[in-house]
Amino acid sequence: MEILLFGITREIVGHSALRVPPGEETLHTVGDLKNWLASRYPELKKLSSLAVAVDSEYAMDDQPLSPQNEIALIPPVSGG
Amino acid sequence: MEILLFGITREIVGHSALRVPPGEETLHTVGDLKNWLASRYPELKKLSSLAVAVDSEYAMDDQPLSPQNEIALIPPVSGG
Amino acid sequence: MLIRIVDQVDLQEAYQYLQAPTAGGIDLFIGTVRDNAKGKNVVKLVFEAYAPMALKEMRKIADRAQAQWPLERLVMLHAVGEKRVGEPVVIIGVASAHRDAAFTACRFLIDELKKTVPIWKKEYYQDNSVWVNAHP
Amino acid sequence: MLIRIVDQVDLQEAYQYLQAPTAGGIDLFIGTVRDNAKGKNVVKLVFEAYAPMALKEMRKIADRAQAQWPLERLVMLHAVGEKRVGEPVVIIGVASAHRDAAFTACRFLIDELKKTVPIWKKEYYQDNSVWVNAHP
Repeated sequence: MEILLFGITREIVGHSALRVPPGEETLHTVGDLKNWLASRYPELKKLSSLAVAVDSEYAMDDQPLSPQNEIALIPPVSGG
Repeated sequence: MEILLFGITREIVGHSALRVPPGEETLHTVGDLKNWLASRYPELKKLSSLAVAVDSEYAMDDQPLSPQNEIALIPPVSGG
Repeated sequence: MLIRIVDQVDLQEAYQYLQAPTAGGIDLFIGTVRDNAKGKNVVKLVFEAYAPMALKEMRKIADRAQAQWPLERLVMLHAVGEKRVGEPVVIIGVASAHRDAAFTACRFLIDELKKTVPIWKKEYYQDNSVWVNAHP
Repeated sequence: MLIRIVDQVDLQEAYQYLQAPTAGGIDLFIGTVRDNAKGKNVVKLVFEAYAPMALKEMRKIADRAQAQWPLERLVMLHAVGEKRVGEPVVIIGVASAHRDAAFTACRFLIDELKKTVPIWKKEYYQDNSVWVNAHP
């Protein structure tokens, strides 16, 4: 499963995309993914907010994930 | 005393300016002028409103007039 | 402030004038000739101004806006003469540090312009013409 | 509607697109790079977008605006990349028969864009830089 990273999340992780090892079979939902990321990158917990987009739509924590989805981290937006 | 005319007042009077004969010594104020005009050009009474500008400022009815002033009729504006 | 009665209003001129390093938001209002009014087909409009007084009144409105909101730049341009459907007639522009003031002041300027500035519009339809607002 | 993520936003492009014979009022909002933010001197901004999702979110906002107000034309252009002080970053434009809808919809579009569209801005000052809004 690959996760696209933008803005400050890209800088925290150090890459513009993050590969979740296939062994991480506990990542069934958006919420699971968030927890997994927070434990590996504690800096993410300091953000004002952190959303996840699944197939370029904002997703709720209980949304299931599959390797076919395009997943992205959405830190607080600041366009305009 | 000369009165500048714009828009529909120019069309009602038929000229872009109107000369008040020097004999009309009763025209001491803006209000006097309005009454004099209304009696000569009854069409003016049908307008939604009719203001008078003295030296390019909106004037009240009790404002005195002198031949040195630049006087203009201001029918309802419709700019923009 | 840039306040003018002109034969043709120019968006690029307005935008150039509104440039300011301290401005984060610019709001521009452009009034254009619509093809219909009260259900009638409009062929053209003709605008006439009492120019010295119109400029004075526009400046008064601009002064009121600048007293009320923190504005960096302010533009009011109004055209006179014959205008066809789609042509711009009036451009109001405001630059401010934040967008709230820009929107609010721009709206104020066009609303007040329509109330007090001695400019008149004659609408020409297929078969007749009328001075807008003249009669109740 | 014209909705784009571009390297440089173009006011003339937006204005051309907003032309409509049925429109009497056009409101254009232009967000520009301000020379200061929270008291610090800004040297430049760098914008980054998750483009496919940003375009989707912009279209959703545009759809909501068109459902709410009678709009003739609608434009949303947002720049990405490095922008210097004074440069335009975002252009929102709306054409409507009457100015009330144009102002209200334009304001709605820029307000909502700032809330939901996945675009990020990094502010560069003399000595450091920060992702805007990232931290509480």
